[in-house]
Formats: sequence, C-alpha cells, structure tokens
Amino acid sequence: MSEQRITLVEAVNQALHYSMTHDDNVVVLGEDVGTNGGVFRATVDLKEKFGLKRVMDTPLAETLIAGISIGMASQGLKPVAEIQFMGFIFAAYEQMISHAARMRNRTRGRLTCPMVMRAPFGGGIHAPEHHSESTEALLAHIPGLKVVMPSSPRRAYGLLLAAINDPDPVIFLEPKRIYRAVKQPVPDDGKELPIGTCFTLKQGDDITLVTWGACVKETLEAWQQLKQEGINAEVIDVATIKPLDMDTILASVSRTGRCVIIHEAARSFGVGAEIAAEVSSQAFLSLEAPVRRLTGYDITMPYYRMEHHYLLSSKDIVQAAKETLEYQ
Amino acid sequence: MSEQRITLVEAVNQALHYSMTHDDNVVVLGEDVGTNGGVFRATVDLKEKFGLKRVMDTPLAETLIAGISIGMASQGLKPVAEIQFMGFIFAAYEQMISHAARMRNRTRGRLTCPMVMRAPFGGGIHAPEHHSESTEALLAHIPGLKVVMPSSPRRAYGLLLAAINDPDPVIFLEPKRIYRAVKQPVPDDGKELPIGTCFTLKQGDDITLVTWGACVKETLEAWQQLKQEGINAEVIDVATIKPLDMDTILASVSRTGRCVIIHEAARSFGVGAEIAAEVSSQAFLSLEAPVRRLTGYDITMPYYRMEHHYLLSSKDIVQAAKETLEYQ
Amino acid sequence: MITPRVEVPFLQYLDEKGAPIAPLPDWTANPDILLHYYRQMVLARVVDQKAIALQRTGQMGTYPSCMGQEAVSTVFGHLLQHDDVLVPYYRDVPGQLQRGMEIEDIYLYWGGDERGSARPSQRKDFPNCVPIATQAGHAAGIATAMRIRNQHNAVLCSCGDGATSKGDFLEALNLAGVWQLPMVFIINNNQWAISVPRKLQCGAPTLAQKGIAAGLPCVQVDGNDVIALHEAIDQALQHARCGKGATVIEAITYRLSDHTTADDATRYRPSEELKQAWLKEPIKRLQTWLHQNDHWDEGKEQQLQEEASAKVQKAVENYLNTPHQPISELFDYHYAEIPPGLESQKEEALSRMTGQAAGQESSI
Amino acid sequence: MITPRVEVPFLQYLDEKGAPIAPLPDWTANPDILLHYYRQMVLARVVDQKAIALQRTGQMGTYPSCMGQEAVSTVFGHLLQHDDVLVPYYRDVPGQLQRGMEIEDIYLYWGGDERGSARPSQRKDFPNCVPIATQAGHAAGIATAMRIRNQHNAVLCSCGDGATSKGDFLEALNLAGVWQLPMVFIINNNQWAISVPRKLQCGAPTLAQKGIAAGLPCVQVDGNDVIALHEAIDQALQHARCGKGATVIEAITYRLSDHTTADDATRYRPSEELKQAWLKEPIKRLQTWLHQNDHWDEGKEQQLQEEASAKVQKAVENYLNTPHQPISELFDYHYAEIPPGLESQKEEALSRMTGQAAGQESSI
Ligand SMILES: Cc1ncc(C[n+]2csc(CCOP(=O)(O)OP(=O)(O)O)c2C)c(N)n1
Ligand SMILES: Cc1ncc(C[n+]2csc(CCOP(=O)(O)OP(=O)(O)O)c2C)c(N)n1
Ligand SMILES: [Mg+2]
Ligand SMILES: [Mg+2]
Repeated sequence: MSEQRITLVEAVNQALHYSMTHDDNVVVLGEDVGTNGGVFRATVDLKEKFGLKRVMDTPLAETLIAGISIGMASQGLKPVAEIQFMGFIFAAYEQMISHAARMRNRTRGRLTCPMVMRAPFGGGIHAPEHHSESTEALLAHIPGLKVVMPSSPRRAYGLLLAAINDPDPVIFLEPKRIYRAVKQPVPDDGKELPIGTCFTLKQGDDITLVTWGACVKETLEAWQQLKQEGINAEVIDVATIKPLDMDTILASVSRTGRCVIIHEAARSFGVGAEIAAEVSSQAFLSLEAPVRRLTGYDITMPYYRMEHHYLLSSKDIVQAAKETLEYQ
Repeated sequence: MSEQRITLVEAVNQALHYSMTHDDNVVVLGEDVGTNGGVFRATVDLKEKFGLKRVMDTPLAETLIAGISIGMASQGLKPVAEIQFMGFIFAAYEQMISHAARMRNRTRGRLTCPMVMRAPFGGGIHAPEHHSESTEALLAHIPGLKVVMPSSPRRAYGLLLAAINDPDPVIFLEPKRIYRAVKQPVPDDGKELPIGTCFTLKQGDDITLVTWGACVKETLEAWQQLKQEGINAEVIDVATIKPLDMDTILASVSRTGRCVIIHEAARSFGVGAEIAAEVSSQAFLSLEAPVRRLTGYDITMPYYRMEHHYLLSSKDIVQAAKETLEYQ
Repeated sequence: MITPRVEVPFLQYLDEKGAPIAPLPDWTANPDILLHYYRQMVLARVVDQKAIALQRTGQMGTYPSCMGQEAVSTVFGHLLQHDDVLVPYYRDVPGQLQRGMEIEDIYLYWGGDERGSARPSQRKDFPNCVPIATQAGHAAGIATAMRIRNQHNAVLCSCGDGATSKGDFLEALNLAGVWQLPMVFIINNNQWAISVPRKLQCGAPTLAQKGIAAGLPCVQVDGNDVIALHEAIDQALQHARCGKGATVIEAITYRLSDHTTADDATRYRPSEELKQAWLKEPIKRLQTWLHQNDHWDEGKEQQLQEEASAKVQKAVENYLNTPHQPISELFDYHYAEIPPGLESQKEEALSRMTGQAAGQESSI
Repeated sequence: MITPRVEVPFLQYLDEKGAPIAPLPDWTANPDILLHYYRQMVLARVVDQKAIALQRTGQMGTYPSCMGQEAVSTVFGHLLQHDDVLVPYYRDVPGQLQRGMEIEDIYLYWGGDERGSARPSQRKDFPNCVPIATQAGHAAGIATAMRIRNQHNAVLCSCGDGATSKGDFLEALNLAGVWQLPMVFIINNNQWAISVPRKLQCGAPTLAQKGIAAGLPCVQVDGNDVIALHEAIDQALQHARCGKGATVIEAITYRLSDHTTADDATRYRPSEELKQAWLKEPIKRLQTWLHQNDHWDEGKEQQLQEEASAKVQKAVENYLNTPHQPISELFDYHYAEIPPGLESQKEEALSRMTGQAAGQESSI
C-alpha cells in the first residue's frame, strides 16, 4: 500500500491499476491508451501489466468507442473508455444519450451499462483549439447518466474507483489544468469515495463558494485571501454534477445566506444555472443577496494566446465574494 | 398573397416556399425531404417546384447532413437541413458544436455559417422511442448557435424566414405536438419576426408564466382558467432560447413579483434553470415568491403508453400558478 | 481513373418460382429445417398482419412491417446458438420470436410499453434499436467481450440498406476487420429507406462491398431464398465462432409494406415495382418448393394457418390484458439505486397521477 | 468465406534513390514544375523546423510537424486552381503556403491566434480542422455547392490514415459516390496516428480501397514521389472538374517527426523503422533526380536555403511583432451582430482585463 505523494493524473492511473487488478471485468480502451499510456499518461503501464486484450488501442473513432463500450458493458464487462480530450466527446453523444443512459430503463434492468467514460476537460494549458472544452452541462441534463468531476488526487482516486464499480454509466471528467498541480499522499487501499455527494473543503459562516474541477484551485486561493481579510467562506467542491447533492449546498447557504457559484464553462445554460435556480428557490427566505454566478463568458474558449482573459483568477473570486457580501 | 388559415407545419412549408422563391441560395436537404415531402410534410412540393439540385434527399447520415450544410454555407448558400426527429440530432452535435458554431469566430469572419437546422421536437404524439425528445438546453449552451422554437403558425412563418436570412447558424425546433393543433391566417408576405425576442401573448399583473414550444398551448389554457378565477397572468412565449431576451421576462416579473417557468424537457440543467437563475438574481428585490419550475421529470420520456404521466396539463399549470400566488 | 475491379459473389439456389437453379446443399435432403423455416415465416407474417390490424384499430402504435423480408431473420434466428448474441433491427420479428421474445412482447414494445424488451428469456440479445445503425457499435462491443473472454460465440448484427450510410455502421465494420471480431453483419437491403431508394443511398453496385473497405469477406445473397441465406449465414457464423473474423452479407429483399403504419408508400414508390416484388417474396417461393417436393399439402397449410392464428390471438389477448405499468416504474430503472432528487420527483408524480391524454397519432 | 479479389493500383516513378523505375510522363521533360516542387518542399521544411524551434523556445504552442510528408501537399497545392477549394488537414503547410496562407499565418495559428486563419487571400479554403475527419463533411458540402451552381471546380480534402476510421470520412466518401461530387480525397498515410500504427487502424491491405465501399475509383501512390503524386492528383482533379466524380488517393508517406511537439515517439516507435523511413523521404529523392539530370547544383541549393531562411526569418519577426488581439475581438465574431447579453459580458471582460496566466504546456 503505497503512500507516496502523487498527482491527480497519477491517482487516476493508480485507480485504474487497482481496479484492473481486483476485477477481471474491468477493461480499458481508447486512442493511444496502450503502448503510449495515454497522451496524458493516465493509462501508463496498464498494457504491460494486463495485456492487449484488456487494454485496447482503438481505431480513431469516438462514436465507436462509446458504442463498443455499451456493447461490452451489456455483457457484464466494466469498460473504462478514454476520450482523449473533452472537445472530441461530441461524436459519442448519440451513443451516450440514446443508449448508455437508457439501456437499463429500456429493458427494465435486463441489460445494463456499467461503463465509465473518462475525458480531460478545461482550458489553461496553452493547447490548440478544441483542447479546452468544459461542456459538463450537456451531459448533466441527460437522465440516466452520472457526471463526476474530481478536483484533487485523493478524490480522483476514490471517485474513479466508485465510478468503475457503479452499476450505471458514469462520465468522469478530469480537470487537466490541475493534473499535475498538487501532490497528495493517496493510499492505494481501494477505498471508494461516494458519488452524488458534495465535499465541503472549508467551513465558514460568511458566504458559500460553490465550485468544481480546476476552479477549486483558485477558489481555495480566494478562500485564503478572504480569510486574511477576516472573511470566513465555506468552500464546496460539488464533485458530482449529476446527481446533484443539493442538500449540502442548501444547508450551507441557509447558514451563510450568500452564495457565489464559480465555474469555467460558459455561463448561459451552464451547471451554475441549475444550482443558482435551486438555491434561489429553496433557500428563498434565507438568501440575503442574489446568488452570483462567476463563470466563463458565453464565447468559445479563445485560442491560447488570449485564453487567460477567459479564465477566472482568485482575484475575480475574491471580488465577487466581496460584492455579494456587500449586497444590502 | 394567400390569407387562408394554415397550421404550424404548413406555415413552415410556406416559409420554405417563400425563401426558395426569393433567394436562389436557399437549398433544402435531409432524409425524405424530396419526393416524400418530409415525414411531417414540411417540405412538400419543394422538389417539384425547385428541382433536385436545390431539394436534396441525403443518404441516412445526420453527421453528414450537418457537415455538408456547413460546407455549403461556407460558400454562400443558405442550407436548411431537416433532422427527421430531434432524437436523431445527436450525431450532428460534433459538427454543430465544433464547426457551425465556430466557423465565423475561428476565421474572424472570413468564413461564415448561415445555415438552419430544423427538427421537430417534443412528445405527446404516441410515437415510438426516440421520437419525443426535448433537448433544447444542450444546444442553447453553445456559444455561436441560435435556438428558436416557434409555437404558432404565424411565429413559425416569420421566425423561419428570419432564421434562413440570419447570417449565423440557427437551430429551429418545431413543436410537433401542435404541428396541426391550430390554424391561423398567415399572410405569405415574407415578413420576418425578430429572433432574440420574447413574445408576450397575454398581459397580466398577477403572475408571469414563461414558456415555449408546445407547452404554450396548455399555458394559454391555464391562463383562461386562471382568468375565470379572477387571476390575471402574463404569458410569455420565449420563442428564442438563445440568445435569450431576459429584458422582457424581467420587466414582467418586476411587475408581477411571481414567476412560473413551464417546459417539457427534463428539469435539471434545462432551459428553465437559466431563466430561473437570472430572474432570481436580477429581480431579487421584486420577487414575492420563489421562481417555480414546472417541467418534465428527470427521466427518459416514457414509451407512449405512459407518456401522459410525463406531460404537463393546464391543470398542473393552474395549480403551480396558484401555489406561487399563495406563497407568503 | 482506374477503378479497381471487384467481384462480389451472389448466392441463390431457388429461383422466383421455387425451382432450383443450382444443386441444393446436402442438408436440404431432410426437409425438417426448411419446414421449420416455412412455419416460422408463416407465423411471423400472421404476427405482422395482426400488428398492423391492431395499429389500424387504435390498439397499438406506429409499427414497421417486415412483410416480404421474413426469410432473412427467420434463417438467422434459427442458426444462432444459445450463447450467440443477436443485435437486431426493427424488422427482425421472425428472428426475435425464435430468440426468446414472445409474440406479446412484440405487441407490448410497439404498443409503447418498455416491458416488451424486458423478458429474461431474451437473455443478452439487444432490444430494437431505433436510432439507425447505432446498434452496429453495440454488436462490435459484444463481440469484443467474447474475444476478451475467449468465448467461441458469434454476434449477429442486422440492419437495413439505409443504415449502411451511417458512420456507426462503417466504423463497426472497420473494427471488426482490424480486431478480427466474431461477427456477422447482415444488411437487409429492402431497396428503400422510407422514401429514399437504394440507388440514392450509395453509388457502389453492391452494399456488400462495404466490407472490402474493412478487409472483410463479403457476399450478396438472394434474401428471399432461405437456402441461400442458410448457406451464407451458417458459414459466416461458423467462421466467426472459430476465430476467423467477421463477414458482411447483403441480403436482397423488398419491403412489401409501407415504411411504417404512419407512412404511405404510394406517394413515392412506383406501383409496378411493388407488383414485381410480390412475385419474388420468400414464403410463396419456399411453399412452392415444399409442395413440389411433397413436403407440404393443403391440409398441412390449413392446420399451420389455424395454429398460427390461435397463437397470435392468445398473444393479442395477453397484450391487451396487460395492465399498465405502475407510475413508479417510470422512475425506478434509470439507475440501480434511485438518487434522492429523483425520488422526490417520483413522489411528485405519484401525487399528480393525472395528466393529459395525448391525441395525435405519430407521423412515422 | 469467399473474399472478393481487389486490386488497387500502385503508382510510382522514382525509386528511393531518385532513379526512374518507369518511363517518366512527358511534362517532366521541362523541369520547371519539378523545380517548383523542390523549392516548395525545401521552404516548407524550413518553415516547419522553425516552428519546432519556436515551440521549443516557448515562443509558439504545440505544433504538428509535416517533416517527411511534404510532397503530397506540395503537389496538390500547385495543382489546385484559383476557384478550387482546399480542405486541408493540419500537416498541409506546403499546400497552405501555395494557397494564400502566409508563413506568419502558420505561426500565428499555432501560436494561439485566430487571425492565422483570417487573411482574405485564403479565400474560401478551409482552415485547419482539429477534430479529426470532420472536415470531410465540409468538403463534400463545398462540392455540393459547386454542383448546385454548375461550377466546374473541384474540392480537395486531405486527411491522415487515422482519419479514415472515423464515420465522418466514410459518410463523406459515400456521398461523393452517390452524388458524383467533384472531389479528390487524399489520405496522407504516414503510418501512425499518434501512437497507433497503421495496422491497428484498419484490417484492409490498403486504405485506398475504402473508396470501393462508395463506388469510387481509388489508387495508392508513393507519397514521397512528386511525379507519381502529380500524375494521380492531376488526373483526379481533372476528372472531378469535368463532372466525372470523386477519387480516393492513398499516399504512402512516413511521419519522420514526433506526432507533435508535445509527443515523444520513442515511447512507441521502433527506431529502426524511423531509420528506414529516412531513406525514402521526398526532398532528398527529388534533389538526387534533379542533380542527376543537371537541373540542380550546389550553388542553387545554397541560394535556395538562404532565400528560404531569410523569408522565414522575416515571417518570424512579423509573427513575434504581431500585437495581441484587443479583448473585444474575443466577443465580436460569434455572431454577425453581438446580442445584448453578450455585449454586457464583453463590457465585463473589458473592465476585468486581468486574469491568470496559465503555465502548463499542452500534452498534445
Ligand atoms: C439516426 C436515425 N435517423 C433517422 C431515423 C428515421 N428513420 C427511421 S427508419 C428510417 C429508414 C431506415 O432505412 P433502412 O435502414 O433501409 O431500413 P428499413 O426501414 O428500410 O428496413 C429512417 C430514416 C432514425 N430512426 N434514426
Ligand atoms: C475526433 C478527434 N479525436 C482525437 C483527436 C486527437 N488526435 C489528434 S491527431 C490524432 C491522430 C491523427 O492521426 P492521422 O489521421 O493518421 O493523422 P496524422 O496526425 O498521423 O498526420 C489524434 C487521435 C482529434 N484531434 N480529433
Ligand atoms: Mg431499407
Ligand atoms: Mg497518420
């Protein structure tokens, strides 16, 4: 049981090794996941350890990757498919929406779809066009899917194990901007973390900051800055976008009365809208200020030379928090 | 200039005839749009009148339909592509999201994408699986697209003309449950209606009912019932989901202080979330009750024998309105 | 430009009148299999005609008839083994009936009830797939599972001519070729995809040759000739089961019906073409052969028809007497365990319990 | 199972050492075109190597080198006419440079600036397409537009070997076949799709034969032999322009570089294979032939290298001196007219004006 400090992407790799070791039904597939170990190294050494039959380099076809995962899952395997970048996931939508999400319901449980689709998401790594997408909202809207987005090595490990063991299809989105941002000791003990539960990272009574993915980093930085000014923010990492754990968020906002939602994706019709709508209606009487959404603009992520103008900084978060606190 | 009373789907057909007559660049394509005139008859007589070159039966491939529309549009044509049912639009997502929505921005205006993608949407016609989808939220989230959903013959005619003449890609979703529900006189005068503007169908000061698509029908019925009980509801047909005209909605809610949003799509991460979030935050001080979302459940549309349990009735709307009015 | 020469073989044993045009394979000496095929096709047609009647009388939803193309699915339904997996398309009623679907399941499914795809006897076979060609990916995935588990079974994936234009189908063929998957692809080329004729789907002379793009063996067969079908499918299945990879079979048939009960084919289809097609249909052809070889007579025919009608009548009753699902079922199968938010929606639905009855009939 | 026999022709004129293995076509008697090809390839390689240097020194983003496969795009860049349309892929620098992209546009694009695809001289050609194979649909659409307008031009669509596995590519081939579109599909088969070797992409012996599925003529050419490429592409373009439909050309090349600057091919690629491939590369081959036929000498070579370096140096300066875009540009090109909600976001952005500088380099 290793306790060395590892990065988020290494934690993904560790969880894959653990699952494949302990469950013969787990298989990994995708573009470049074999000999190359994945373009981000998330699948490194799997082929060497588990062989070509369980670690499959597919032809270049995302529709197919989704389709065969569904087929394999229906026969009791647990495929973990990698989509190289979230920007290339769209070709898999028909399969995920029309089949993965529906197989259990359509057959009243006769066939099921215990698959995981992993994809790195988000901007900020100076990548070419289509390598910086954050379209989690599009998947969260679909009944039958689960959408999970870890933001630390430990949560990546525990949630990925849970996703693989989940009897239903899970979209597992990995914030690639923080793939290697921090290291944590992550015991390789096979312990799952619960899907469908927010993680409260910091407790505080003044304001609730709700976020997920790579933005957790800047939000924690903002928390620190606010703290220095005597403001105690509660920081919630939503972690599972669908099904959404509104209880944790509502409990917090009913205490703080103020809420800022922070996400990288475009604002309109984003995940923040759902949370803001629910908080606004269910915490109607406890809210002391409008729920604030601090998000990406409604534009395509700019090519990388200008992408920093799109991304949020801790300063932006601090300012939004303060404005929300000042609201009378 | 015909003034005979026509249905919504006939109004679509009339707009297509008008556009093709007055602009040689307009072409129509899709599955069964030619000799068959479309499975719903929306493209009837176009092939006879404008010939095979401008009215194209494509092979069965939605990805291709979107892809070639983008190619044609880049050369100055104005393709109007039909996706036979919204349930089959997902294969077109990669093209619409990664290309149609981005071509202008990517080339700084050198290439553009003046295309329309039409698709009938929604349930309630006793159709087989995958023929009852309402996934407008997935498209509305994408920067660069416009999403329009008419709810009457006149608005279908005027908005489709505007969509075809729009220099940018427009997703035009037709509520097939009310394709033939009402007839209106629709002058064939080529007059567009504005995209990006809500239509206030009924004025009232007690409560704002916000809706679109086929639900407009039940909402107007509910308005009638409420009226009989002395309640004056304002009814807003959003009509353009993206870009969203929040001004009209906010102006109304700031008067009424109460708002119910009604849509057929699944609730979570639906279009209602965006509107509720914006109303809640921007009309924070004028709201006298939480914004209520009355929507489809977060489930796959049931097969047709049970679909009426999913769909909303005017009774449900009346009840939600009353509950919102009673909120203290 | 040099167009590479391609010769796709065409397999046929019985001509349109049921007369052999080549020496028949040995197995036909014993008529049992052919009699089975005949009975299955007749039953399927009764099931099919009743479905249309149910639809016409408002007792069932939109239905896509398999009239005229029963032979294909009848033959593979028989040749598939217990642990093979069928990934059908929506005109495979004859095959589905042999694979564990009850007649009433067919009616339940097309009657808008998910339980039509739920019966455990359907094992791991896939239910009808509405988004065209998407099932090809599933089939390739099932075959991959067999390969991973060293199972010596095969997956049969069926689709229409229109489906061969869609990327899913072509991507799956490619994978079957490169991974040597244990699969049989059967294209039921019934000449039409709703109103779009075969010649507007593809510029190649055969659809079978799509296999060539993937390096797969391919063959065309007369899809109204059960003997040719049996030969091609049997060989392809054995090929697949013993690790020799996939095959593409294009079965030439004809859709004798409208596309579905919501369609009116007279709008786009020449009546003469339909008349000609009736001369080639599979049931009459096999019946003639059976008659001429003294395996069949009027008495047997009458008995078969009566049995089939009785079976179907019983199934119709079961179908019509099936109570609606409890509302909770609409919520309970989205996840193994219902999430809290959905649980509250379920309670909301149970308390609402009414709703509007929708009136219009589907247009497809 | 009967596998239909297929013979895809293979075209080659010069062997690896630049020696003719067949009588050369007449047009080679005048060396002008071949000299042009040589100069273009040399320039492209200087542009390419500089791009890598810029990336290595933190002055440009991730870049996919075209080293080793310059011949293909050099030849079609020349053969395309003014009103033909090029739908390239991201290793077509030599072609793009002949079609109206400036060298600095290449650097701007890969330097993360949308303006690299904006120059009006690029006319209606498509910009680089990142989502693999999706450009095939665009190309088919442009060809459809030409057909609708009775234009006698052609669309050339280029892609890699990996791209041929994706549905988009196959759907577009199919349409080109059935609508007889004026197109040329060129597959630049450089043997790898990142780390996935050609043999794991497709089980067929050639990728050219994907055309057979669509009823299209198809041919393989030595993609390091400009004469063979010229012959095949010229004929295919003429074919297309005069209404005879589309052609599929598979050009056999080799990716001499890593997949991109973010890749390390030593992880998956045998070094011996790379060594062998260097013996076949197109620039040296043509240079040898030109030398041996007295069309080239050391002096000309030196002059060419100097000119190329100077041009590239100038472009680098222009690139590095290009001021950043104003922030408003991030908003102004989403719609012809900016909607009110987006206008307020733009104002928000202008007032924010700061932001975090992101540090990590891309992993692709
Ligand atoms: C992806 C998709 N697009 C469109 C449809 C609508 N549709 C239903 S059947 C059909 C034609 C199918 O033709 P073919 O594959 O030849 O099968 P056939 O119905 O002729 O047996 C179409 C277009 C669909 N079901 N799925
Ligand atoms: C749809 C899609 N999936 C995945 C990727 C990531 N990716 C970029 S290049 C590449 C390999 C392309 O191989 P090939 O078509 O042979 O072209 P080459 O790079 O070898 O020239 C992949 C998988 C992508 N850009 N688009
Ligand atoms: Mg057909
Ligand atoms: Mg390649």
